[in-house]
Formats: sequence, structure tokens, C-alpha cells
Amino acid sequence: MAKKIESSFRNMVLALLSISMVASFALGAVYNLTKDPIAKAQQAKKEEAIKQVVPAFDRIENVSIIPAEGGDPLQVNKAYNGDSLVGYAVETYSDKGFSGRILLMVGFLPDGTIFNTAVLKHSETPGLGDKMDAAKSGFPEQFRNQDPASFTLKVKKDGGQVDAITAATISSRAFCDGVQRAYNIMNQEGGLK
Amino acid sequence: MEYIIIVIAAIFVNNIVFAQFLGICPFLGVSNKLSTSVGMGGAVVFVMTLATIVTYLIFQFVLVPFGLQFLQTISYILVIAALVQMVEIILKKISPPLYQALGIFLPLITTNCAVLGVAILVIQKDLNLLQSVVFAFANAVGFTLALVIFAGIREHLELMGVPKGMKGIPIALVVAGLLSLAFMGFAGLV
Amino acid sequence: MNQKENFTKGFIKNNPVLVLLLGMCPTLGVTTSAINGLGMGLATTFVLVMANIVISLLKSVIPDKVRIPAFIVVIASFVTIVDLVMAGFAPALHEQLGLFIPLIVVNCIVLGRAEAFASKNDVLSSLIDGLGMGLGFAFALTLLGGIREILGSGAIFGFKFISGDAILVFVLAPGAFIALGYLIAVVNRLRKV
Amino acid sequence: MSLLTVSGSPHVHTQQSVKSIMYGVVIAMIPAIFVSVYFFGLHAARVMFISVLACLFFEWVIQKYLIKGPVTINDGSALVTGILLAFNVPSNLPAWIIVTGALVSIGIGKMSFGGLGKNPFNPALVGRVFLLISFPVQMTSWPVPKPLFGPGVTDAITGPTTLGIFKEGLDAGKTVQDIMASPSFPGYINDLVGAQSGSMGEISAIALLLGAVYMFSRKIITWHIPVSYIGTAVVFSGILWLIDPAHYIDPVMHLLAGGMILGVFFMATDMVSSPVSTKGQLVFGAGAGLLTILIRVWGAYPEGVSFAILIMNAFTPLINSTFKPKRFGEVVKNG
Amino acid sequence: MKTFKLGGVHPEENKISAGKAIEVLPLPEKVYIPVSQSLGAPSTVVVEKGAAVRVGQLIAKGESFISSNVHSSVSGKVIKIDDVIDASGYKRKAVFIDVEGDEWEEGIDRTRDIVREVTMDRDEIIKRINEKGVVGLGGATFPSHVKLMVPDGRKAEYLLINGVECEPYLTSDHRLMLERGEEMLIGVKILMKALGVDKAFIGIENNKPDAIRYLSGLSAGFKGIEIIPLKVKYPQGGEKQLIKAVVNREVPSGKLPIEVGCVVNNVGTALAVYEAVQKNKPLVDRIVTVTGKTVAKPCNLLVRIGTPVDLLVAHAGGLPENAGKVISGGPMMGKALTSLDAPVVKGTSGILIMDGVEAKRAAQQNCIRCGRCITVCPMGLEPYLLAQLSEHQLFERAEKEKIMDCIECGSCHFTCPAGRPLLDYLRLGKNKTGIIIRNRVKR
Repeated sequence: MAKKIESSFRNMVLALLSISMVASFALGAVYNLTKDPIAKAQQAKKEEAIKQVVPAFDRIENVSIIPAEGGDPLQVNKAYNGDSLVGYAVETYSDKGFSGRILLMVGFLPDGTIFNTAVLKHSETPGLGDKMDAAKSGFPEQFRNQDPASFTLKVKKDGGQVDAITAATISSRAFCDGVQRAYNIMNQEGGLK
Repeated sequence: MEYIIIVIAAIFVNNIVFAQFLGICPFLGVSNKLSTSVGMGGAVVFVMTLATIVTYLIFQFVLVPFGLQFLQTISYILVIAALVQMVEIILKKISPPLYQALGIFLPLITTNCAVLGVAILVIQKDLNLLQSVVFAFANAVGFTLALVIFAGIREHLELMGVPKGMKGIPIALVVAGLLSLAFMGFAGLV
Repeated sequence: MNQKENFTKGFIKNNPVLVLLLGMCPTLGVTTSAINGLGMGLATTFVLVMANIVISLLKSVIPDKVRIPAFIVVIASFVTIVDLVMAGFAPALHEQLGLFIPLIVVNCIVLGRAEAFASKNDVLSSLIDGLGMGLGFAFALTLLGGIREILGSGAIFGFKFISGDAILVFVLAPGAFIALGYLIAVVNRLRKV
Repeated sequence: MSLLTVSGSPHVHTQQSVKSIMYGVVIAMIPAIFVSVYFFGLHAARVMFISVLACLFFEWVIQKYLIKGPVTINDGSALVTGILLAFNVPSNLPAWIIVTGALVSIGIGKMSFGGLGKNPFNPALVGRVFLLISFPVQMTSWPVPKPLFGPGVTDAITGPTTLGIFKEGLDAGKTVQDIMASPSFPGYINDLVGAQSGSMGEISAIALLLGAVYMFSRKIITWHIPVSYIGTAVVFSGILWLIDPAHYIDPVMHLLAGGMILGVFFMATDMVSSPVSTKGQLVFGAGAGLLTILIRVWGAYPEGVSFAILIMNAFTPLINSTFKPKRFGEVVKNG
Repeated sequence: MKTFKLGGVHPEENKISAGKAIEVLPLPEKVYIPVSQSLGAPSTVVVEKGAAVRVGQLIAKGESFISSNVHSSVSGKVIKIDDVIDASGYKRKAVFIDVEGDEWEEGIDRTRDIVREVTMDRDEIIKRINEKGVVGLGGATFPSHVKLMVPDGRKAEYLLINGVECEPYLTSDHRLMLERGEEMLIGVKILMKALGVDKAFIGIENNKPDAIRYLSGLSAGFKGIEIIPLKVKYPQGGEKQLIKAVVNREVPSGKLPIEVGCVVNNVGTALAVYEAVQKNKPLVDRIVTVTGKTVAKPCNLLVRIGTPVDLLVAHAGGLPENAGKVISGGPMMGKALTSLDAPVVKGTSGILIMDGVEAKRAAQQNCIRCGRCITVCPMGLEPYLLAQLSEHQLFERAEKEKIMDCIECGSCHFTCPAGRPLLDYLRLGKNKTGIIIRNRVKR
């Protein structure tokens, strides 16, 4: 067993201070090393989602729009292939979920029909609400190629045209809510169409 | 209304112990007796609220301006440890009876992950100062509620004589599971 | 104590979760699947090993009275490193484990090994002790994660072997408590035989 | 003279035994059993048979091979749990799910604690809530009732419970009056006799009340929990209803629809998991009544009885240590 | 109809011997008289082996404050002073006397002439009661003279006479009231004088309407004595319950009845007081009910103290074939005898014989917390909890839960559907807790 060092005020402060210094510098270094990968990872995630919801593109233009009815601003990513606009990827959300905010990415074609949807983040009940994820069930499939102008974005129980996830009406409703919010933004920017 | 929602969510719907799994160690360790669980609960309410305020201020006024968010974990844990020490010393001086009641629990709180967890959560959830305080307080109350209910049941089981294989931690975990099951009934309240 | 025993004790005889009953929060919080359990276990193992090494190296220069704060600084540094590295290079897992990564700092196992072992033993023993304890922790978490995944999702390591729904409760909070409770009961029983 | 029995006083004992209490409860459930078979046919009988058999089986296996203690499956308590579990599920539940529920009720809810009398929670409710959360789809697909010999729809058609109809309707923005006016709404009389979708045992208020009267007459239950439970629920829902009758269901409907009557008389009064003193029982009932309406009105689940009772079960030890019976000779103030 | 409020049970009454007049049991051949027949310190034996004694002669002297004299109940020769196993199952020191004739001490008035006028003053009465070894005949055998000495600062307001006889089967007090009513009332008058009170209540349960009627008629001639009919409920004969039922006062926890201005005595005691004061007769005999569902001739007997129980049983037709249990006292609080050699003592109110099936306790099951024990506990305790606490040796908590208030009435055990021996655990707990409390006081 190592012999204990006599604790004096001086060496106590010194030891703590030097350990903290070394630790801070080490962390600073690691932070700098990982800063880029972290940013890249986040960017990659977002791009991955955008890729999923709009047709092939080579350039993104990003605008932030505050909904007319109030609430948090939504990010609209305009996707261009060369000079032609191929679609909009709207980062939207819903607070009507079962637990916490749901973040969605909804892609529209320039004519306003939904190209595809992706779930960015949610904390719905596993096995129920999480079926809104395309990987878990076919629920999001039914939104593809629908034009919200003619397709009522509500679950059938509420008089809409969406088949709710069994036993997860609340999550389904929230999903519709998020998509509707994205569509409203599109309309708000009316000229986009 | 916003604050009421925070409170109900933290105490019932997303109870820190039953739904978020924070503070399990003291939850299992200090819940043998009703009286100690009440004391522990009181100490946690006190420290968690205070720690959240201090760490929130440090984050917003020290870490963010200097771009040092990555030091969050290390600074928080040191602040909490120091805070607990300070509270202990101050309490001893100004309110010996309160120190008598809470004193023995204070050192245990440093390693209570609920305190650090809540301090980090308020940043993740992007709450403002007042919301953070309410959130921390409500979570601490939720923790206390869970602890007290649990202690009641364990005191009761003590007299019942649980089968040998299930005695102690196993049955405590099963009870926690059933409590958590019951608390799922609060889902959707907010 | 020979090194082999140093290594194996944490695995079985003194398994930190199943026998010593430490580190309950992450054990319950992240084990919705085997892969999450394994990820958390390995992250903790890394912190444990590194902290053990550094503390064992520093043990002769740290005054006794400030040893706990010094240990905490060391541990917190490695936790932050793990946090940053995972965010950069394993963002999906990082998101799954969420809050529980910074909380490794208050995991009693890490501080407990630092205080009980690394501060009294040489570097090699500390390394092996950390590795054994860490892997024991990872083993327990993977086991629990596996059990919950099989019962709750009908899958193991993400591979689904029954179609349709399983016993959903096991991937939710109550299932975590209940599964761990019976797992410990079984371990208690086996140890006695 | 060594043949004489020597034991402490008292030397006479009451006729009532645990067994007689348990079988008394079983007898009280008979009307509701008939009603469920009448409306849901042999499926109801099948569910009950499987549930009872599985409960008895698990109790026997665990007592004999795991606890290695005396086997007491004939004390009637596992039988009561089995029937109550069946009462709390839809009649079209697959057999393996019923068996799972029985295993949870008996294995986790009761035997883990050491058996009858030691469990803090009502075993049947533990099983029920476990199933509800594990199998939300199967547990919330209720067959539409169809009188046994009458004409009517096929067994395969499912429909929501009365409370479910309300919840969905209100969530969709309709008013209570709209909902009650719709042709698919069962109405008071059907809810009273049992012609509504729902868990097998909860549909007929009248059959359950018949059983309750029997239990009162046999002194198996006392009035404290039922009265304070129903009283609190009626007052609380009544206040909401008076404030806004368009969006809150009236108290009578709250009583008739869903599992309130079943829960109040057969599960909240479970001696093992409810408080011992009369004061404590009043508090317990009031808490459960309050929580039931709270969950029904604002929660995600249309029905709150099971959760409410389970939560109050958790509070029972605290209630027991807070609300002591009035001691004889307690020193009263300014005595 | 008056009764106490809290708890209580109503077991089958089975007052089989109610219609049987008191018979005098023929003199036994030998008696064993335990020298300590009251609560408190044992008395000192004052006769030697071989000595000749007469009926009413002092054989053991009570020397402490709480203790009482014991007199010979027969005439004859002391053959030895040895241990005898009494009703409690413990060995006690007793005087063994072989009976020869029936010679009484001088000055004892053995006639049945009723002496109505009370001439003694208060102190003389108390002294006489002490001298003649009168103790509470309700079962607790507390020395009567001690009860009559009201402590400083307290004042007795009411005398309560216990004619309740709430124990099932027992009828000795019932017969006494019917056949010796007037003497008993004079005894009450004497007790009132000794206490300095001018109001006495005699509480009688209304399953004895003949006694109520008879005494009500008689009491017209006694100023200040009132008969109070009570609803049948066990344990109404408990001091605190009787006070609650009759004058609606609650004796505080851990205190004596005098705290609320009451003194309680049994009808048997009142008669013994009459005999001691007016007739100069020591307590040498008492009325004992011999009964049981299978007993051939249930009866009420006037028995000399010290008579072996088997003589009483023989008089009632012998021990039935299927007898499983012989109880000294009633079925709720009586003690099961290990042997029929046990002698009748001052506290023996009845001998109850139960058959084997009746005598067997039900198999014990887990407590299901039905709360019935709480509902019936006349002291408002939680017997199920106290039993668990004493099972787990948590006596400090048991004390806080007022285990020492338990009056051991057995209502909890009677009513328990799980057949749990609650009273056994409670007695154990009271015993251990009592030791803890005494040690604390000592320190």
C-alpha cells in the first residue's frame, strides 16, 4: 500500500488545481478533436432525413419561417437539383404526442403533394406510438403521394382519412398534427407552389 | 398553468424514479424505514432545488459565454459536491435541529444521480430559470413521494416475511416495478 | 491476489450489478435492448479502466483529504471524453443512452473502485480490476438488456425472431424493475448452490 | 389426564374462516358470470375457465416447487383471483395472453411476496394492468355483446366501451349530448343490465350490485370503502358535470359505464390490499374515487379504476400507519 | 339499551345452567389451598405441618400492601405444605388439609338470617374486609380492601357493581343475584359506605331478565342503588367497558377506574363483603358453575375453596367420554386445565368442559388483514399488528401501539377468520414489553 501524503493546505490546493488544469486541457483537446465529427454527425443525420423525404438533389437552401398562427419557427429546406427546385423538406413538430415533443421531417414536391415523411425524434411508447417510425410499421406509408389539399390529415375517428396506429390514436393524431403544420407553412409561403 | 403541467408531469407522469430511473440507489438504500425516507426526501428537495439553481446560473453565465459547454459534467459534479458540503456546514451553524434531521443524508446526496440528472435535464429541455426551479422542486417532491410510498410498503413487508429467495433487493425491485406499473395510469394527464 | 482473480472477481463473484447491487440507475435506464446494454457497459468500462489507471498513477501525489474531489475530477474528465467521442462517432447510440452517459460520473461503481482499489494498488492490477469490473457491468447490462429485448420485443440484438407483438411491458419502465428483480433473485439462488 | 388439550384462551371461535370469505366472494360473482356468458357466449366461459385453471395451477406449482411450503390452493383465494382476472379482460383474449396474465397475477402479484395476505397489491389488478400495458391492442378490442339465443351480430365484431366512445368523441371535439344521441351509444339501461362492450365482468351493474348485496349480508365487506369511493367519484364528477355538462359525463353514467361497480365492490374491498381501520378505509375509498375520475377525465386511458385502486394499494401501508383506530381511553384535549 | 361503544363480540351464549339452583357440594375429603390467591405479593403461611385447623382459621397472612389473607375452608389436619399445579398450570405453594368434620371458628355467624343494619364505620369495614381475605371474585382477584382505599387527590363518585356475566356458559353470578340478591345488595350498601359514595349502579346484561326484575324490585328498598340493564356484548364485564357502558366515562390509557371517579366490584365480591362484615365470615367458599354442552348435569355449586376440580366434575355427572378440554373460567378468558387435581380457588367462577372437536384450534393461516380484530377490539387496538410486532420482537413499537392497554379479552382471537393465535402473541408481547418498561423505570 502506498504511503499517504501528509495533507497540507498548500499541497491540497496544488494537487487539485493541477489535476483540474490537466483535465481541462485534456478535455479542451478532446473537444476540439471531436467538434467536427459531432457537427458532421448532426449534419449527416439531418441530411439523411432530407434525402429520405425529397427526390434526389444536389443543393439545399434553408429558410426559417414563423408560422402565422404563432409558435416556434419551422425550418424549410428547399432542395434543388441543378437549378430546378425538386422539393421542400420541412422540419416540423407536434406537442400533441403521448410524451413530449415529436420532431418530424416532411417532404413536399413542388406541387404540394407529400413525397415522404421521417421521424427525427420522439419519445412515444415503444411498441405503440413508435410505430410512426417507417422502420417499425407501414403507418407513414399512407401519407406518401397524398395532396393535403384533398387528403384530410386527421385520423378516421376524427373524421379524417388517416388509419391510426392500433391502440395509439394519440401518437397518430400528433403525427397528423405535425404534417398539417408543415403543410400550413407551405401554404403560408403560398408562392412556393 | 405551464408550471402546474411541469409539476404534475414531474411528480406523477414522468416520476423521476418510476419512469426515469434516476436516484435508484438511495431509493433502494434509504427506503427501509419510513422516518429515514422522509428525512432523505426533505434533504433531496432542498439540495436538488438549490443545485439546479446554481448549476443553471453557472451554465448560462460561465460555460455558455466562454464556449465551455463540454465542461458541463465536470463542473456540475464539483459544484454539487461543494454545495452539499456548504449546506452541511451552514445548516450545522444556523439550524442545528434541521441539521440533525437532514445531516446524515447530505453526504449521500452527492452521489445521488437524480441531482446531477435533473441539473443536466433542465439544460437539455431548454427551460428558463423559473421553470428549472419548479422542475427541480417537483422532481424532488416526486422522488420523495416515491421514496415514502416505497418505505411504507417495505416496512409492511418486513413484518410479512417474504420468501427467502425474494428477500431484500429482489422484492424491492418487484415492488418498484408494480408501483411503476400503477403510475402508468397517470399517462396522458399532461 | 493474482491478476486472473482480479479480473474474474468482478465478472461473477462480485458482479457489480447482480451481486454488489451498484450502478442501478443505468442498469435499469438503458437496458431496453441488448445492444444498448452492451454500449453502456463498454462506455462505463472505458471510464472505469482509464480512471483506475490514472488514479493508481496519481495515488502517491494526491493528499489524502482531497482525494475524493480529485478522483471525481479524473472520472468526470473521462466521462466527458466518452460523451464527446460517442456523440461524434456513434451518434445513434449516444442518443439512445442520452442522459445516462454524463451520469456515469455518479455511478457508485466507478468512484467505488477508485477509492477501494485503484488508490491502493499498482497500475497493472488497477487496470485489470477496472477491466474485470467494467466487463462484469457490461455483461450484466447486456444480459438484462437481452432478457428485456427478448420478452418485450421478441428480438435479440435487433434481430426479430417472432413476428407481431411481445410482452410490451418489458421494454417499459415497470419491466425493467421486474426483470432485474427476478434476475437478482435467480443469481442469489445460483450463488447459494 | 394428558389427553386434555391445553391452549390459551379464548376457547371458542367464530364460524367465519378465510375459506368461507373467499367462497362467499365467489358466490357473489355468480350473477356477473351468468351475465357475461349470456352476452359473450361460450367465449366468456372459455376465458374464465382458462384463467381460473391457470391461476390455480401457478399457485400450486409455486407453492410446491419454489416456496416449498404448504399448498393452499383450496383456500379459494386463487379462485377469486382467477375469476376477477377474467372479469377484467375482453372475452376474445387469446389463451396464451390469459395464461400470461394468470402467471403475473399469481407469480408476481402474490407469490413473490409469500402468498395470500402478504401481497401489497391486488393480484388480479396487477395481472390486468400488466396485460393492458403489454397487449394494448388485444386488451382493448372488446366484442360487441349479443344475447346468447337472440339474433344479432357475429362474434368477430368488436366495438369500443361506453367510456371509450366518450373519450374518442370528446377528443374529436363532440359534446356529451352528441355522443349520447348517436345510435351506437348503449344508453343507461343497457349499461345497467350489461348490453355494452367491455371487459367480461364489468358490463352489468345490476348483476354486480346483486353480488355486493350478498357480500354485505354475509358481512364479507363493510360499507366504508364502497361508500367513500362512490361518494367521492360522484361528487367530483358531479362538480365537473355541473360546470360544463357538454364536456363532462354525468355522475350516473360514470357509475354505470366501465368498471367502477366491479372495482368498488370486488377489488377495492380486497382485505389484503386495503387499509385495516375504518378511518383508513374511508381515506382509501376517497383517494381511489378521486383518481378514477381524474384518470377517466384527463388521462390517456378511458378507464381509471384499475390504476386508481393499484395506486391506492401502494398507499395502504402509509394509510395504515397514519390513520389508527380510535383507542379506548385516548387522552382527549381539555379532558 | 346501554352498552360500550368500541368493539366487542357476541359469541354463542350457551347459558345451559341458568335455570339450575345453587347446590351445596358435599365436603371433600381433602383440600389443597394455594396460599396465594390474589394479585400481588404471596402470603406467608402461618400454620405448620400436622397442625389441626378449623373452618375460617387464618392459614396464610398477606403482609404486603397488595396481598390478602387466606383462611382454611375446612376443618382437619394439615398434612403437608407443598406445591400444587393450579389452574394457571404453574406450581404454587399450597396447604394440604385432610378433612375431619366441619368445625368452624368462633364468632362466625353461619345462619342464613339476613343482617340488614350496617353498624361499622368506614375504616372498620375496610379492616374487616382485609382480615377476612375478600378479593375480587370476578376473576382478577384483586384484594378488595385495596380497591376501597381511594388514593389522595381522587374522589370516588360512583360504585359500579358488575352483574354482567358476559362470558358465555357461566351462570354463577346470575344464580347468586337470584338467590342471594338481598344479601348482595347489603354488601353493595357496605361498599358504598366504605367508599363514601351515595350512588351505585348494578349493571346486568339483559339476557338475565329474571335477575334484572328481581333486583329492581329489591333495590327499591335501598337508597342510591340502581339496576342498569345492558345489551349483551362481550367483554362488558371488563372494568373499563362497564364504566363506559354505565356512566359513559372513558378510563384513560394506563390509568385506573378511580381516575374517572369509579370503583368496580363484582356481585360475588359484594356478597363476600356482606358475609365478612355482617356475619364475620372469611372467604372460604364460592359459587362455581360446572357446565359444557356434553356435561350430563350442568349445575351451580357452592364449593369450599381448595376442593379439587374432579369432585365438581363428578357431581355434574362425570367427565364425558369425548371431553377434550377442561377450562377453569369461561370460554373467552378461562384457562385450560392440565389436570383435574387443580383446586378451586377464590377466582374460579366456573368449570367448563368442551368436547374434542370444539376444543381443537383451527389451522393457522396467513393474516389477510381483514381488520375484524380491529373492529372487535374493545380497547381500539390493532391486534393483528401487535401480534406481528411481538412475533418479530419489535416491542418498542408495540409499546407505542399501546400493547399494554390490551385487556386480554380474546375478542380478536375469537373473531379471526385465519385462526391466528392473536392473544397468545399479545400476551407474549405484553409480557416482554412489561419487562422493558419496568427496566426503564428502574434505571
